Amino acid sequence: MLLIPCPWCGACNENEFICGGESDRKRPTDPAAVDDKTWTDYLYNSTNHKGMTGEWWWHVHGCGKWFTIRRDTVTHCIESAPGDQT
Amino acid sequence: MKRFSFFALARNALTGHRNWAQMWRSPEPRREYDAVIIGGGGHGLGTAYYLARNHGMSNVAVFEKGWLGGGNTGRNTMTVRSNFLREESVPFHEKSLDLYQGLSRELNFNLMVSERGMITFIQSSAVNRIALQMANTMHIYGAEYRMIGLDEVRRRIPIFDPSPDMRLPITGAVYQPRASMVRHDAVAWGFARGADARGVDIIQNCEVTGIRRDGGRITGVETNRGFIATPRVGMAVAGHGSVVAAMAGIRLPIVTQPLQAWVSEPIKPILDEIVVIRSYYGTYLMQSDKGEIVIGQGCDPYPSYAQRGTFPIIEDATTAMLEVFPRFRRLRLLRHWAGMLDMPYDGSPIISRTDVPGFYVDVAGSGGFKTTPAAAYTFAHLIARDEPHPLAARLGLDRFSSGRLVQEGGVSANR
Amino acid sequence: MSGYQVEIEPIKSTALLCIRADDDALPVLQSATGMAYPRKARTAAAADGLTVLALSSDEWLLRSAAARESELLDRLRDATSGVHAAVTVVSDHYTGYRLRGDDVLCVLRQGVSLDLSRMHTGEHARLLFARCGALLCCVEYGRCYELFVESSYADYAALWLEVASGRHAGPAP
Amino acid sequence: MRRLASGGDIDRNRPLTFRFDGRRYQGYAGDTLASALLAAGVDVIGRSFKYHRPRGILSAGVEETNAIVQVTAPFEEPNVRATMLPLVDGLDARSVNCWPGRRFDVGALNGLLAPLIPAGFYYKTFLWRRWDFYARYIRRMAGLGKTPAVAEPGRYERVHHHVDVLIIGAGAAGLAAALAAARSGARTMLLDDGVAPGGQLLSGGAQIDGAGAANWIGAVTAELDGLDNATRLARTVATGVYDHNLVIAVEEAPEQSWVRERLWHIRAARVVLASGAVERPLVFPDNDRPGVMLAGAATAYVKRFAVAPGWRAVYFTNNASAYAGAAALHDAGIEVAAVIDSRADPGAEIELACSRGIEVRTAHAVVGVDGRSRVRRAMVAPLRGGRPAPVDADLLGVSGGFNPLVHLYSHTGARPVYDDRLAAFVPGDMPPTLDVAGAARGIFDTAGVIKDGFRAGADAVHSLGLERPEIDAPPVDDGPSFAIEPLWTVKGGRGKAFVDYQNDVTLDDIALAHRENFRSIEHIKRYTTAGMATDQGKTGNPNVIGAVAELAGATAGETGTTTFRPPYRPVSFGVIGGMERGQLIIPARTTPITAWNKAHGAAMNEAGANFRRPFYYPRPGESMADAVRREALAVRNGVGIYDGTPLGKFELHGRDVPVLLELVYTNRWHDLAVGRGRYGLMLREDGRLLDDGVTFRLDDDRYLMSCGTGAAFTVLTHLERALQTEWRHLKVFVINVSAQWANLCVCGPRAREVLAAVGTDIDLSPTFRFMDFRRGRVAGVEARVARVSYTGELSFEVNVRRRHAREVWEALMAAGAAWDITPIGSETSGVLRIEKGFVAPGIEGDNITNADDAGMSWIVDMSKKDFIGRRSLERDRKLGGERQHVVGLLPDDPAFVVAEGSALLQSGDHADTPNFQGHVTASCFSPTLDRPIALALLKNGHHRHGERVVVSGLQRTVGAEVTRPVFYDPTGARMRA
Repeated sequence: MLLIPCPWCGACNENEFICGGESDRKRPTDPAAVDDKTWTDYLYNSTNHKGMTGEWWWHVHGCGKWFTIRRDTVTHCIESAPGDQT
Repeated sequence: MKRFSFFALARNALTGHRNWAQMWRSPEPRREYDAVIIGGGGHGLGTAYYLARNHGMSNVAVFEKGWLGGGNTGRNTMTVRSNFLREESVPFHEKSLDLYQGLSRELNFNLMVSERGMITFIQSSAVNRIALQMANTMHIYGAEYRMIGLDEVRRRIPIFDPSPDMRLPITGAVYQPRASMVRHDAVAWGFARGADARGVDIIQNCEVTGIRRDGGRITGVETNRGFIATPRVGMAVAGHGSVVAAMAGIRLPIVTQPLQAWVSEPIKPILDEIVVIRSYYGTYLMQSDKGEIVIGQGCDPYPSYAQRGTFPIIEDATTAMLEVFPRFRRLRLLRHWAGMLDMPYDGSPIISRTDVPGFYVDVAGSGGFKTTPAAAYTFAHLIARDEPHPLAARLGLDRFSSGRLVQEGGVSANR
Repeated sequence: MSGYQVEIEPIKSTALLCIRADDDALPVLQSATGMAYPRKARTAAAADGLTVLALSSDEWLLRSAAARESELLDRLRDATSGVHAAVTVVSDHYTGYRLRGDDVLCVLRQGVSLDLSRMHTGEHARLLFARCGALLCCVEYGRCYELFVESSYADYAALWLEVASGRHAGPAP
Repeated sequence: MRRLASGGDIDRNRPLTFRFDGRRYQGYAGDTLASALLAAGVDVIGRSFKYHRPRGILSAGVEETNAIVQVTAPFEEPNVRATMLPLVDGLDARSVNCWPGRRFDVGALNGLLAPLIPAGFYYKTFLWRRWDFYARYIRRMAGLGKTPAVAEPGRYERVHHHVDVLIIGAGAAGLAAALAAARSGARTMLLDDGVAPGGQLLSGGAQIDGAGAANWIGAVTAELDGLDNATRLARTVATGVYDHNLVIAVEEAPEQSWVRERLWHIRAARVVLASGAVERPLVFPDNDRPGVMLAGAATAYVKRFAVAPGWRAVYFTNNASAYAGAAALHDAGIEVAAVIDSRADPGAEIELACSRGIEVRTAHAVVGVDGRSRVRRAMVAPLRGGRPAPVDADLLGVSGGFNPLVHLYSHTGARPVYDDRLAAFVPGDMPPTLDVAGAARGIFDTAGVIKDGFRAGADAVHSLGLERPEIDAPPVDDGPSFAIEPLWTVKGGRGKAFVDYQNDVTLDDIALAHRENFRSIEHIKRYTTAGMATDQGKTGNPNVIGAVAELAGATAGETGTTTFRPPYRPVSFGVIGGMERGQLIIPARTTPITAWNKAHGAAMNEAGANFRRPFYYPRPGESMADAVRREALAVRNGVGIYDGTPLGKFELHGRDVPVLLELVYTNRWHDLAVGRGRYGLMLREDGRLLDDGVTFRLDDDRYLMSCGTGAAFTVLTHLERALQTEWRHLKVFVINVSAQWANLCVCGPRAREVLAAVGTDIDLSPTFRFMDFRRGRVAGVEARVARVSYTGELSFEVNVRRRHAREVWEALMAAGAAWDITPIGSETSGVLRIEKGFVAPGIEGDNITNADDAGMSWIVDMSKKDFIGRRSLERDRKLGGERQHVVGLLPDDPAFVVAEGSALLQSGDHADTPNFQGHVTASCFSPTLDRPIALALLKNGHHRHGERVVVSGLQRTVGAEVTRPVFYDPTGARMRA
């Protein structure tokens, strides 16, 4: 049961949040300008990194904010990543 | 390969079982193979077996970084079924069921394929509609999947005792008679023994650390036991698909998610069917031949390579189980663990060539164990002939660029 | 009598206004409301019958007597027409319960994973309560709490509290 | 009788009667079922799993493998360890896995078959026929206890708890650690699975502070109970350590009478694991006979329960600890014939035996045991080999060393390491927030354990930034220090040497597995099933590892352990399931009209997002079809009413709302006037349908978006993800007001008259156009009325505040009586939807349909530079190819309603040749058109109108004509009236 460090509410149990996936997955600024191969990669593929990786989390039952943390997908050790807070 | 039988058992009993041969050799890896399979689980070992048996390729090696069957093959809930929604899925999973049923005889190794039947409860009109859609699609492909009433449910499951004020009352069920349970470790060992007997080198404690390419084509793999040259590499590494594919510069449409399972202490036989309480967190349970109630649910809600799960998943599924089987309240949880699923975007298996000639991928998806023989059969075909087997023609990576997904669930929900 | 020593009663009508504002709009709102808004998690501010709870970095809940609802709404909406702020009545969106008694924490700890011993009198938090979202307010530590859930979950929350209090449960064998 | 005249922590004034296998016995309060059975001279408790050999009591604690019973009163429960079951009056228990009884068991025939059933035999046979033919019999032999005949009614609880320091195990180390932590003021919790604290101290001989251990235990627990920052729980087992130090523990006897068991989720800043160690048996032929007992357990029965496990004991050990046991039994008046020590020259501990005239044979081993259902003689021979000599005894105390309980330490992913000096696996690297103290770390002398406990407690609080308490460890005089020379297997002798008692795994099985090239310890475990029984190998696993190491010529450390899988000890499903039964398993969300619906006989059904909604309102004698026909015709010809409150409602505030709407919807939104609404289609980024709904512009910068009940949360996620992760510059606030407003929809040609009759100041004339909304009063309350239609008829959605909903609903029903206003259920509105061909993203969407497939290209404005789903739609259009499109179906048979889910085949095809063309998504008998109609997904459907297809259902196959997916009022004139 992860303890997610929400920037506003503090550390709360994982079932108060929804995991929003990899934070290094950037939507192309102008999708119309990208070729199908790039768009297909953005749409379906994942880095799916084994180790420390950036993730979006949404504190849906708390402050309602989306924020990113850096979590090790093997040990589940979490470092909250400043900067991408909203 | 000395054949197993009751007589072989009796013969060896006379000599105190000292003369049994090795199940498989532990050879030193050769420097060069016609094909190398990365991953010594059911899929990898099965692929090697079928390469040798169907395609005459015996100069093949299986590299397993740990011990045979130590990945998801040793961590699943032993269920084999073919109730799926899409026309591309049903024939493929039916083939798996067919192969399983003959596999003990073919491998001369008892996989304990037990045809228990699977009962999925109907608890809402939405579930009823999807069950009908599945039943009809499967009917077209000759797979039986029929609706049954509560009386037949009670007859088949005597311990069925739903609480009177269930939040989602059970109004009936849909039943697949052919769904079976298979002893999971035996699948890996049976294929390993069969492949080894046909000349395949099975190398444990041999981790692939790199894939070497020359002008785009595969030339070999780097391992902790040196460089091995090969023109063809087949990847079947459940849970580490992204990690190994990245060695060949390839990104895959998968996310690694934990799938937990757990067992009760062993009790006398009380449950024959495989039961699915779909509307209560997708909980499913069955009783193994050893007497343990085996239980599982959906994936943990975030990516992880930790091979251990989060406890609320077990709490929710236990609450669900006790709503239908309250007599299990005083049974005890004996052991729980987690496998790692390479969950594809659309939830269906990926058996495919890639942009790198000579590099093929078999990503099992959510139901790796149930597809083991069919995936191995078709993956061997693909590796040997460099063109997909008809049954797996629509399960390639090209389905993502063409938008022809085989939508059986997967991560698409939260994108 | 089996069960924990706790009384559970619905909170009758009270006015609740959801207030959202970015940093530029905040001063406008504070002057229109006539008080400083709290900026730290779990903290609240109160003045002449109004209470403002900080729910997020840009979200507050204004609570007052039911009668003052429309006057407050109009006043705050007019004040913030030029800035990026939102004021909306949510008095009916939430249903509240007051829990009082020596064993109130024995009931709450079954549904709240927050560290209740670190939530002091006057503090509040939005959190997961049993299987739905809720706002929990500590009126008096260890003795009296208020719990607000979305009204569609009101019946569920009432039943959950009833069962958690062990009221009608017979003694274990 | 084996009850000693004095001593033991039992209450001789409270005798308790109990039954075992039907016979009555007597014990005392403070006994366990095991101690009481021993006192009553019961030797055989049950039969082993495979060979059905008679088995007695091996241990005095959680590691028990043999004394497994089925309890039938006061509650029914299978697989109970007799060593952990406190005796209660009226307890009734039965032996397991034997028939007709434990003394004479038919299953013992398996013993004769033994040569034919080595480890893994079942993989090599049963190949002639299908496995199910054999499984019918084999499954009956599996399993120990039986499922209780009746569901146990008890009430369970799950709670959350937070502490600074959690100490697991209240033995010497745990008590010391708790004292150190609590004295620093930290919030401290001490758990122990025993009835009383003390652990090994209770049966050890150590003197603390010049007195027996009990005084020190009493002093420490008294001080802890006096501090309000310390809590202590007895009979509570910590079963697992999970992410970020969440510890799951089960309290098996809570003080509240109405709580059967309580499951604790304990979030601890620091965990100190002081779980101690369990003694390991030795592996020699026939080492499973009743009367073979762990040396420490024999001492425990003497000291804690005043029971003599036997009257003439022999000890067989490879370490120093057994001598103290021999001395304890001797001093209690039990004859100790000899101590057989496999070591050549034991240390000072030998004095304990010699001073009491107990014969010690060094460099010797027990190579066999005589006696089937009770030890009668131990056969002793020099370790190097030689003729065995008998030693008469009815008790054989064995000690092969100690296994530190590193389970919870291993759950964190840390790996235990092998310690040569202790011949045991001890914790290796320590995770940052979990420490291990005492015997669990391989410290076996009492003084050392207490010191290590204080150290761990002080370290824990220090790492939390608190002051280290100054603690002076009490003076302890302990027995001789621990020393061991590992003896993994005793060679020679004919009998079966067991490494796993409960699963009947012998040394020969391990050798067979190794011979067949199962070399990994994980393979050995799975092929032989060693360590997979209900004790999970607590006593046996290290012996397996030792045996494998010897075969492979490697060290135990190199062989390594198998993964430790939670729970540490099995716990009931009842407590894991908690109190959430019946209605609590999933919230039942309601509206103010739900109660009215139930009161008026509505048949309820599960709608989206956990709402319960009326399916239809059957009048007496009406079938569903009758009721739906009546309700549908009422809406088409008169007036109907339904409760649309569960719809999702979000207020969007801010100047950038139109920009957001143009990003999430496929059409234009900049030109929407205040007071107007617009229908919109929302896509996922992969172009599939997400949801559709209407958004109104309430004010300049205030909009109200409504969406499908089932999709509400998905839409909220979609909006918040877009605003907070992608387009973070947009000035938009989203406020959920779903439950603030009730939505009562009056629909049908007479809707206007009903609204007028109920009383409203809103002008209902046609100037109130389709997709307008107006504010005013309805039935005396403030309301917003919108002209939105889901049924295809003229309809007014009356939005009033939730508190007025019931009152306005009843007013509308009263006012509408003149026009026979009819409440309609979701089955009926489903029929009306099909008649209009309104696509439902959750049904026709089927996760594969994009906007074009759904025939909604009319609402897609590709001239917009970007919106979510646009790029994927563009790709789908470019790729073209065969896609499934939404079509209408007119089945040939006017009386047969095709089943939803039926497959569509090329007409002219025989039904069974797999040429899958699509499937029926929604189907009904249309009362308005008086014929069956359906919506379906069909390959290339847009271009096949007028064609015929075969609808292959499970019951029947019929032909049907493909049409446009709208059967009624295609231009929408009625809803725009």
